[in-house]
Amino acid sequence: MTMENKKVTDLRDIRLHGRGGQGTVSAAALLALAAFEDGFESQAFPKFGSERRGAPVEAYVRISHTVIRAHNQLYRPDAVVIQDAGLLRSEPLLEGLTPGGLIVLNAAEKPEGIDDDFRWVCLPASQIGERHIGRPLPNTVLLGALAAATEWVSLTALEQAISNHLASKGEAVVKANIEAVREGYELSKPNPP
Amino acid sequence: MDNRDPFRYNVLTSGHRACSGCGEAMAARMVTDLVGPDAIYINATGCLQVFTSHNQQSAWQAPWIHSVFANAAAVASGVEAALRIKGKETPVVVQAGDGGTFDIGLQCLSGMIERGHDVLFVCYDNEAYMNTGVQRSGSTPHAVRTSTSPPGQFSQGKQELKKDVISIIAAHNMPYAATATIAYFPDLKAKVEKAMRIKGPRFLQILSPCPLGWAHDSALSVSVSRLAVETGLFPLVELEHGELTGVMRLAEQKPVEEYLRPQGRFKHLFANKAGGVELRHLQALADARIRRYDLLNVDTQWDTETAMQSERHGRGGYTVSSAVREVK
Amino acid sequence: MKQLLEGSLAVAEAVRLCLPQVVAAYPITPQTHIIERLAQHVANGELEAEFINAESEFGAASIVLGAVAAGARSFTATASQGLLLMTEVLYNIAGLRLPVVMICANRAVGAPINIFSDHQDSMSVRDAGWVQLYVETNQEAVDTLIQAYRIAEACGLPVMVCMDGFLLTHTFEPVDLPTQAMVDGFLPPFQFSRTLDPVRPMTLGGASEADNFQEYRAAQQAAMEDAMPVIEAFDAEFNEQFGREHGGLLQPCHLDGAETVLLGMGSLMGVVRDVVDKLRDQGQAVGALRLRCFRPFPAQALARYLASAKRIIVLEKAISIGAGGIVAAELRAALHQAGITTPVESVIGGLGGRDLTPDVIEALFQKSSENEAGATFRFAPDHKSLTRQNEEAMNNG
Amino acid sequence: MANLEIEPGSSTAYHTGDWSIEQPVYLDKWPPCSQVCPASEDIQAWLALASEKRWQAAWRKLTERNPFPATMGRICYHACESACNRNHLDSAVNIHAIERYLGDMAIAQGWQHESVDAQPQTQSVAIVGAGPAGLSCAFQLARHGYSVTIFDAQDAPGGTLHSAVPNYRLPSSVLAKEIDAILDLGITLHLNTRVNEDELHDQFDLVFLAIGTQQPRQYRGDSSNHSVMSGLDFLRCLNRGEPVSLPKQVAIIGGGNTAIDVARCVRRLGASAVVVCAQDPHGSHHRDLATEMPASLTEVIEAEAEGVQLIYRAGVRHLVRSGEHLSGVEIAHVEHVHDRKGNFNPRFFDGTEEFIAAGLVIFAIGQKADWQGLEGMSQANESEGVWVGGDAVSKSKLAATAVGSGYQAAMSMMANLSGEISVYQDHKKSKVAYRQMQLHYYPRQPRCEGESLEQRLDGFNEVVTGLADDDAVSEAKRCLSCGVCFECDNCWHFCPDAAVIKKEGGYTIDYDYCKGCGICAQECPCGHIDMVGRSSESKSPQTSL
Repeated sequence: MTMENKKVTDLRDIRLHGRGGQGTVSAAALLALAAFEDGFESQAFPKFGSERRGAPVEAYVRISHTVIRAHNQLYRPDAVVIQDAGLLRSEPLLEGLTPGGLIVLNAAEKPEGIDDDFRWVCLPASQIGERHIGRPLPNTVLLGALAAATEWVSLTALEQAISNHLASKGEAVVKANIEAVREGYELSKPNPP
Repeated sequence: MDNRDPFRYNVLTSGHRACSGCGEAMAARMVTDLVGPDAIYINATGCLQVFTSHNQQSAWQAPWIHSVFANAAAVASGVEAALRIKGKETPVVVQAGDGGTFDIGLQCLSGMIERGHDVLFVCYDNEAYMNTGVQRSGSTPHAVRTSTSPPGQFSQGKQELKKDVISIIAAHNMPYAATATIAYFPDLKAKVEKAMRIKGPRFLQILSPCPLGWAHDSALSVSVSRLAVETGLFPLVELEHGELTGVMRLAEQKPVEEYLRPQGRFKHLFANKAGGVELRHLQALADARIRRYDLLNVDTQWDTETAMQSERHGRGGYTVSSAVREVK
Repeated sequence: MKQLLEGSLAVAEAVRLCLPQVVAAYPITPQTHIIERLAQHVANGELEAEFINAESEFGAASIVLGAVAAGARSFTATASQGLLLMTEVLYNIAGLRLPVVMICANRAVGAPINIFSDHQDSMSVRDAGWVQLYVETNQEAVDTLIQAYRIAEACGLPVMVCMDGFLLTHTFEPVDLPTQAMVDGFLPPFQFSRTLDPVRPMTLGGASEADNFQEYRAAQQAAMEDAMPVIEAFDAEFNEQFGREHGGLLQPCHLDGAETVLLGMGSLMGVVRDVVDKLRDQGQAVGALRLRCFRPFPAQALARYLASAKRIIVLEKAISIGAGGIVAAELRAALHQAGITTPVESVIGGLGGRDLTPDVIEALFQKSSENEAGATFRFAPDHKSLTRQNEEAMNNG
Repeated sequence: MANLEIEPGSSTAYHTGDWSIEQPVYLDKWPPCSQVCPASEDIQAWLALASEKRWQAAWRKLTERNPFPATMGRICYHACESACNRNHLDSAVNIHAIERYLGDMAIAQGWQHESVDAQPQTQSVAIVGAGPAGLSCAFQLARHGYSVTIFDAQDAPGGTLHSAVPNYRLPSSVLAKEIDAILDLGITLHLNTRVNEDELHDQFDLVFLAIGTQQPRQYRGDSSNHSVMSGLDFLRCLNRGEPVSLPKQVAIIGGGNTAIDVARCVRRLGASAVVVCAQDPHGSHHRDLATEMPASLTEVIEAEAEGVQLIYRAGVRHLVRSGEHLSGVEIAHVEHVHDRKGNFNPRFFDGTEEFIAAGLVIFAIGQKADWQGLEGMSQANESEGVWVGGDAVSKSKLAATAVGSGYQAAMSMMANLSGEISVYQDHKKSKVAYRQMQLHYYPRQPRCEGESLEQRLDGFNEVVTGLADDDAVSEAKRCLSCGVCFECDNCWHFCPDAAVIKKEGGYTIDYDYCKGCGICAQECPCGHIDMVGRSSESKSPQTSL
C-alpha cells in the first residue's frame, strides 16, 4: 500500500500488539467504537486466526472520514500500540509503521535502540491497570494514552465506548476501565508548549 | 388411507415391497401399530425405507420422513425440537436398520441421546447391509457369511464379533434401552409401551431375521429369531440409566446348532473342521452371554417359555401408548 | 441506528430478529461467534428457540432439516470442512424442498488445513440445489439474512448466505440493525404446507425411480429460475422498507462507459471499489460488477450488464481443480449463449486468506503479457511481492 | 410425476399377492380326541365353552353327540385322552373328568334337553333295547321331532350300564337321571317287553335294533354249573342287590373290562381275586397278534392297587375238582385262544401248567346277542326299514361305541325318512398331529385329577370324586384346540404384509397382499393353517370366522 492511497481515503490505521488474554482485540474494538462515537467511520479486526492464551496477538483499527469499504489487511499503521514490551524482542512490531508514526508502549521507560523517526509514549500501563481494575490489564490505559497523544478519538468517546462495550461485564468493570483510560489519557497529554 | 382392519391402525400397511417373510417388515408393523398413527416417524435409508416408499406409493399411514442413511437420529432431534418449541407432545420415532444404528448412524444417535431428545429410536437389527445385497455390518455376528465376509480357504466368514451396541447406548446414561425380537410379541409390546411412557431418549434393538440375507425359509423368520434368544446368542435385556433392569430368562438353553442349522449364512461352518472350531466359538459366545446376563437363573417375570404363551382371543392388540402419554 | 458491531454478532442479531424456533450448529472457525451469540440469546430468553448443539455439521444440517419439516423456522451456520460434511444433507434438504436458511462463513478447505477465507467451501456445493447469496459487508449480511428467509419460504428453496470468514465475521463495522417491527413487517410468520403432522399424515422423502427422478430435478431447476425475479423483487421491497438495497442478483460499480470490468463476489469487492474509484479519478474507463447471487446463476442479467465491456476480468476465490475459475467458466458460457464474444480473463486469488490488496486489484486492471497469452486462467499476483516491486519502483524514482 | 409428498397408504394400489406361489388357508381340522372318540364328540368345542365357564352351552354341545356325560365321564375308558396331543407337551387333558363335571352339573341343575326342530315329524320309529345305543338313537330322533317307542325286556332301562357296571364306578342314580332326561323328550318306553318282528313292522315306519349282548359266553370245558358262574350274572346279581356269598379265593377268567369289574367287586366283598387272562399286559403287546389285553389300563392299575392279582398269557386247561367241590383251576401258558379262522381253539404249551386255588371261578369271556323273537330281523338291512346297532353288531363293546352307533343310526334313519342326504359327515376333515402344531406356544401346566377314595374296599361307594369348580375351568383351558382356531392372534401379529385382517371372532386373509411366506402357517400353534398351491380360484378372501 502506498501513501497516496491513504490520502485518497483519509485513513488512520492503528495496529495493536499484545498477548492472548491482554484484551488486545477488545482494545481494537473499543478504539473503533470510540471513533464511531466521534462520528468517524471505523473498522476493527483481529489478526485472523485462532486465539491462544499467551501467544502474540495483533488487532487492527481503521478510522476514516469516509465509508470504509476495504476488507483486506492493514500493513502501514500510523500508530502501533504495544501491550507487552517483551514482544519487541521476538516480533517485528514496528514493521510498516509510517515515518513519524506513533508508538504507544506499555513500559516505564523507552527501551534502547529504537529508531528516532518515531514518536513515543511510554507508561507502565499494566501497573496502572492493576490499580484500577485489579488485574494487570494495560489495554484501556494504553487507549487513553493513544487518544491523548493523537487526538484521533476523544476521551469522552472512549469512555462512552467502554460504557457500551463492557456494559455486560458490570458497572464496576466499566467504572474501573473508565478510570484506567482517564489515567492513561492524563499521563500522556502532551506538555503544553 | 386403508382401514381394512378394525383392530389396528396398520400404520405400515399392505402393498409394501418387502421380501416374502421379511422380519423387518413384521417388526416395524408391530412397533408402529403399538405406537400408533399419532406420531412422527423418521426413517434412515435402508430396506424399510425403500420397500415402504417405493416410487410414489407409500405404505405409511402416519407422518413419515426419510432423509439420508446416517442422519435419522439428527432429523428426529430437529423434529422433536420443533415440536417442543411449539408445545406439541407428538411422539417422535426413528426407525433404522443395523447399518443406520451400529455403523453410519451411530454418531448422530449418540448425539441425539446425549442431548436428551424425547425420541424413541428403533433399530431393526438384521445383522448385515441387506438393502445393498447382504454385506457385512458392525452388527453381523462372528463367522457369518456375507458378500463381503465370504468364507474361503483362509476365512470362515466374518472374523470379528457383533458390536455390543446396547451397551454402547446404555452407557449414555440412557433412560431406557432394550433388546427384543419379533418372536415374543408380548415382550415386544411391553417394551414399546414402557418406552412410550418414558420421557427422553429411548432405544429398542429388535432382532429381525432376513430370509434373504440369513438364507432361511421365509416361513421360519419367527422361529429363527426365537432360537436366537433360546440359545443365548441374543439376550433379551432392558437397561435403565446403564443398569440392567430386565432380562428374559431362558427356560432351557438350546444348543446354538439348532439356531445355526436352518440358516444358510452359517452353512459353511458345517462343511469342515475349521468350521467346527467356529461352531464351538459361537457356542462359547452364547455361553458367555448367558453367564453375563445370568440368563438361566435370574428371577424374572417371564421366561422364554411363558413369554411365548398363546391365549384364547389373543394377548391384546394395539391399544396404544399415545393415549398413555396424553394421560401423563 | 448504526452500531459498530462484529460481523458475527450483527448477523446473529439478524437471525434473532427472524425468530427462528430451532437453531442447530456445530462449532467451526470462523462461524463460532455467530452461534455463540445465538446460544447466549436463547440462554437469556431473548430468543425463544431450541438451541441444539449438534454432534457434527452433518447432524446440525439434519436437525434443521427435521425441524423445518416439522414446521419450525430454523437456522444453522458453518464453514469449510463443516459445510462439506453437510454436503449429503444439503442435497437432501434441497431435494425435499425445505426452506432452510444457513450462513456459510466462507473458509478454505483442507488439506493443508487452513482457517482463512476463500470461497472453495460454498462453491463446492454449488450444485446441491441451494440459493447462494454472497455478501460484501456486514450490513449486507444482516439484510440478506432477513431476505433469505423470505426467499426460501416463498420459493421452497434453501438459501445459503455466504459471508467471508474473518474478513466479515470477525470485523467490527458500523451496522444498522433493524427493529423487530421492521423485520416483522417484511418477513411473514413461517407457514409450511408439508409439515409433518398426524392431523394430515404424509410421506416425505420416498424412493424414486428412473421414470420420475429427472422430473424432481427439473422442478428444482424451474424453482431456481423462478427465484431470480423473486430475489430482485424482495431486495427492492426491502429497500422500500429499510432504505437499503444490495443489487438483487448483481450490483454494478461505475459500469457506465466502463471498458474494463472486473466481476467478483463477496467482501473483496470493497477494495475493488476503492481501486475503481481511484482509477476512474485517474481517467481510466474501469468498472466493477458484483455477483451477489451465484445460484441461481443470473446468466442473462450478466450478459446484459457486460454487453458493452471490452475486457472482462473475473476474480474469484475458488478453483475447480483441473479446470480453473468456476464463475469465469459459467460467465463464458452465459456470454457465449448471448452472442457476446468479449474474452473473459479468469483470475483466481485470495485462496486460504491470501490478501487481495488494492495493489493486487490495480495490477489486475493493468494489461499484462500474461493476460494476452490466452491462458484459461491465472492466479492473482501475490500482494507482498507487488508491494516490494512498488516500493522499489518508488525508491528508484 | 414429481410429488414432494406421497399419499398415505397409497401402496395398497400395488397387489403383492401376485408374488405368492403358495397361499395359506384356514382349515378347521379334526382333533385326535374326537377322531378316536367312539361317540364322535366334538370335544374341543365343548372344552372351549367350558374354559369360558359357559357350562350349559358346553353341556349342550357335548350332548349333541352323547346324552350321557355324567355316565360316560365315569365309565368311558377315554381313548380321547390317550390320543390327546397334549401328551407330547405334558399330559393329556382330563377330558373325562370335565365331561363328568358337566353331566353332574346338568343333573344338579336339572337342565332339560332341547328339541332341534320345533316341528313334529309324522313318522314313528321303534327301538328295541333301552341300552346306550337305543337311548342314544331315541334321543337324536326325539330331538328332531320323531315319535319314538322303546321296548326293553329288562325291568329298568340302561342295558348293560344298568345291569353290569358296578356301583363304585357308576352310581345307578346318575344313570337313571340321565335316562330320565332323555325320556323327557317324549319317548315312550315299554319295559319288561319282548316285542316281535310283526308288531314292529306293523306299527312303525322304521326299526332300530339295539338289543346288546345279554347272553354270557359259556366256558366249554366243564358242564357242571357248580362253583362256576359268568361275570355278567355275577354283576347283575350285585347290581340287583341280591346277596352274594363268596369263598376265600375267586378266580376270574378273561382279560376284558368285565373281568376287571368282577375282580374289583370280589375284592370289595372281602375275597381275594386272581384274574387269568390270555392276553399280554399293556405295554408289551404284539399288535399284529392282537393280543393286547382289552381291559382299560386305568382300570387294571386300579384293580392291582386294590389287591387283584393278574396272570397274563395264561388259559384254563381245566377246572380242578375234588368231587363236586371246586378246589381251583389248572392254567397254562396259552399261545393263542382262537385259531386263524376265529374259532375257540386254544393252544397251550406243555410243561407250563400251574394250579390256582379257587372256590369259585367266574368266566368273563364274552357276551352275545339274544335274538329270540327277532331272528328274522337279524339279517335285515336298511332297505327293509331295519337298522341294527350297538354291542350286538359292533366289535367294540364300549358303551361310547354304542352311543355313537345309536347316533349314526338315528342320522341315517332321519336321512331316510326326510329323503335328504345326511349332512353329518364326520371324519372327513383332515387330522392334526402334534408335529403340525407349535407346542411351545402353550404353557406347561399339570393335569387336574379328581380325588380318589382311600378306604375304597369298604364298600361300593364311588372311587373317584368329580373335579372342583376351579379345576374344571383350568383343566378345560389346557385343551390345545388342535386344528381349530382359538384366536391367539399369531397369524395376525406375524403377517409382515398386513394381509391377515382381524374380524370379530376370527381372521380373513387378504390375498391381494399375501405374499405366501408361510409364517402364519408355521407359527399357528394349533395347526389350523395350511399352505396350498396358489390357484386362480382361491383369490377371494378366505376367512376363519
